[in-house]
Amino acid sequence: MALTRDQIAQRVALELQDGFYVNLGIGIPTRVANFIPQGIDVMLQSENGLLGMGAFPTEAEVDADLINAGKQTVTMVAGASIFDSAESFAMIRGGHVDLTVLGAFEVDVNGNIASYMIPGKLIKGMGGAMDLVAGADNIIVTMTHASKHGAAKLLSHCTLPLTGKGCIKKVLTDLAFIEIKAGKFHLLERAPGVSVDEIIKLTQGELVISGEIPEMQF
Amino acid sequence: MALTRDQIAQRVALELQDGFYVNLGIGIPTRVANFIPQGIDVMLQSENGLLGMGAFPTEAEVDADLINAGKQTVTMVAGASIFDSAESFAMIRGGHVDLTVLGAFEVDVNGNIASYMIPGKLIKGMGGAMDLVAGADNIIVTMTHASKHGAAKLLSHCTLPLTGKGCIKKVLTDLAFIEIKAGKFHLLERAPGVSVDEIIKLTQGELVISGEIPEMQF
Amino acid sequence: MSGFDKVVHSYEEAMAGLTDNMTIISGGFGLCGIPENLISEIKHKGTRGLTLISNNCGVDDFGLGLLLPARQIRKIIASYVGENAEFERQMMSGELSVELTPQGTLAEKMRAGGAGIPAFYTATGVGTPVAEGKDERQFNGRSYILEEAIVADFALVKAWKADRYGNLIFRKTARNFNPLAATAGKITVVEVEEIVEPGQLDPDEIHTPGIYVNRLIQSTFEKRIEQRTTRAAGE
Amino acid sequence: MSGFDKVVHSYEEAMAGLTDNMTIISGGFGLCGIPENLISEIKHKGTRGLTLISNNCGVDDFGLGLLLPARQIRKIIASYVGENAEFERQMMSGELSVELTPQGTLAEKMRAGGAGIPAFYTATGVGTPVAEGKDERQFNGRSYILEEAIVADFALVKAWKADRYGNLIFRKTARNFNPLAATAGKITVVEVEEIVEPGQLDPDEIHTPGIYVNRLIQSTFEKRIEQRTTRAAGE
Repeated sequence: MALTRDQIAQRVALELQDGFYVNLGIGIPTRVANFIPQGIDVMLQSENGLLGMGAFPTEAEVDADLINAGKQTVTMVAGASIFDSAESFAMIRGGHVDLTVLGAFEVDVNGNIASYMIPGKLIKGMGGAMDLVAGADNIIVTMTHASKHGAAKLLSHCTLPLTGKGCIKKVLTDLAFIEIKAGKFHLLERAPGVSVDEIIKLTQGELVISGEIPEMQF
Repeated sequence: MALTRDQIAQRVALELQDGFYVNLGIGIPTRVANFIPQGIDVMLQSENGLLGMGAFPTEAEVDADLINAGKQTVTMVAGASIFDSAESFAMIRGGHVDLTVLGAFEVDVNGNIASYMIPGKLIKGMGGAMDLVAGADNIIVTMTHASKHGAAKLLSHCTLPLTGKGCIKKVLTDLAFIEIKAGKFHLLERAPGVSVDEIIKLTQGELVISGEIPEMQF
Repeated sequence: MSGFDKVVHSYEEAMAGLTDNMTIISGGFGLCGIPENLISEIKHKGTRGLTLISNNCGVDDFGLGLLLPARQIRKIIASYVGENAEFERQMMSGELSVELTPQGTLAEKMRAGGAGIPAFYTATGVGTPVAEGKDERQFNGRSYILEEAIVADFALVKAWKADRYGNLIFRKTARNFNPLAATAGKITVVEVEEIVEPGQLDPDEIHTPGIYVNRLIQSTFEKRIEQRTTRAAGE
Repeated sequence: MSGFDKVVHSYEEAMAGLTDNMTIISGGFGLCGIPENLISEIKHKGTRGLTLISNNCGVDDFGLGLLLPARQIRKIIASYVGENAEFERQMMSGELSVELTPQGTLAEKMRAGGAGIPAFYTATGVGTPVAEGKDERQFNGRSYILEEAIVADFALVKAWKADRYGNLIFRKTARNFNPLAATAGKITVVEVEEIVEPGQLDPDEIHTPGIYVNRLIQSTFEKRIEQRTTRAAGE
């Protein structure tokens, strides 16, 4: 069975380590915050200028001056700090954020990522995504393994305009957890009940299967 | 009569305008603060990270955490602000300081300035001087017109390693107030009792004398 | 210290000197921390042909979006321009020129403009459409592109508190691009919720020193929320 | 949030991992805001062959000058190195290598190192000995030189207050290079006068977010004054 959006988030959350500063993109990545394992604390960075993002506010707590990068009202945890956008991206570009999780349209065997623009469709802009992928050493891309119509998104070469070049090492899809190294995809784990063959069929870029591929544990 | 150090400072102070943000170098420039004309307010920038430098402290006010760029204990005026060294030089380099006053060993007809290094002698470093001369549009150099031995310091070409290239437009010496434009010195004013001939004799770079040269007024 | 009193008393005075075809940098992220009354004044003034540099362009009926219906904006440099139907229409029809710039690069370009740094290298955008036409160079085995600084005729800033000398304090994430915008305007105009006397702000707590500020006006703000997201009180 | 507790309880622990021939960035201007106890710990440890990046190098018997007698410093990058007899002796004899860097360029190089900017252009130093060997380029008709970023194995920082997560507040001009140093160390070690619990510092007033800080230690400081200059009480 393909993972649900929440299961993808849950599996990503297992990659968190105590003391990690983490930037979570919009969509599935945001949900990772709901599955932080017991005994582990992370601090969420929001690129509009907040380190230590908390839960959504109660009605009484809503503050127009306190939003996240998705423009949602949020709160701050104890120990949070506020800074301007240049400082926020100094943090990101300088490699100080331990883990970045974000979505994508396509990823390829060379670690290229396309996530912000489909030519001919409406272009809304890259926001902070190009800075995030260029700045982080440790990125997990979350996406569905293939389109609804079965078109592969894990490719030998991205077809869409890139968000970043050679910067992605880990991809978690609804079917598989994949590592990218030396110009190839490497299958690390498969979703419970999903066969290796099924994953191979829906992956266009070269996929290395080394030994028995375990099912994901949650 | 050649101007005293305090008279040089006093003449420089007449160039101040109400609302000027000013950086005063060590030595004679520092004394400019003692001669600010009535009805004019300026704010002093100290490049170690203070805008709104006040008087020296009383014994009771001395604070080891509050010094100026000359490492002297100082105070702050109401409306002062504190910032880090990168912000301080962003301010300077970005041209936000209205007037910079600093000393020099040599200045030449092309607006070059040498002020930090005499080869063979002890080299202490340029501190913030290179940033200040590169950043300010409006700089007044204060120095003695010639050495004790009568060697000119206003030259056709600086002989010492430069602090900045083509950045000086005004020089106030103990003998004269000089403007630099189009590759020449222009005599604007002379010190009271000092003759034009005397100034010509002690100036090595081309000096333009245009009409009657007035004596400085204080 | 009258020479340092930056306070003006009308929006007309605040935006005096703004003329057609000028360049404007605006602080704000989404609708958070935007100089909403200064924007309204530009709408009211009817200035046209503007080049706007701002992370976003507001929504249809609030923020910088207000300058769209009368086609006051000729070009915008931004990182994200969704949530605005009239914007999309003008962009698709070619009436509005849009230059997309990564958010961190945009922030750094403003800072560089204010700081006298004409250009800097960054890895952001290497190998993407953003790199087109830009110098590329290796440092320590990695590729970087050269990005140039931005300055503008006017910078519009929203702060929380200020003293009369223009020393500014921002509040929470309404800070965002505002301190950077403040440094990069030939004329920097700031609107604030409260103006106090010099000496009332702790010098250690000032985010933007008054040296960057030319005009200061006190006002009230709607502070519209784009995505009001809440949890139940007991959660 | 134990993973974010940066507090260590000994100077040995604070400087653990520092070995010969490493690079160190230190905050401080003159003797103001210097990490005096961290420096003493390095003297005590006897680490040698160090490359030091700091605006100044202390005086003979205080601050970074303490590392000179046992010849622990191989090279220093600084903007001003006066007021130190042993320093002069080692520099003149060639035992100590000195790279003079303009103060503003030094600050910006540290900031760039922390911010992932590998290099930037500046007008500072054009046409001077500082420009030798550096790329020169024109922007808008003016010449600029290319300066590269600085990072170090260790960054030593002196702050005033911190919370356990390493969020820092500096006091008056003791701020100087410290926030920049904090961003540019592979391991950033901070000593402070007071450590409070997370939540006790206003998020809007934090100068350095804890993300830059690896180790934090509370101590007392001599805070020696280099130029004690006073006026009479009545003046």
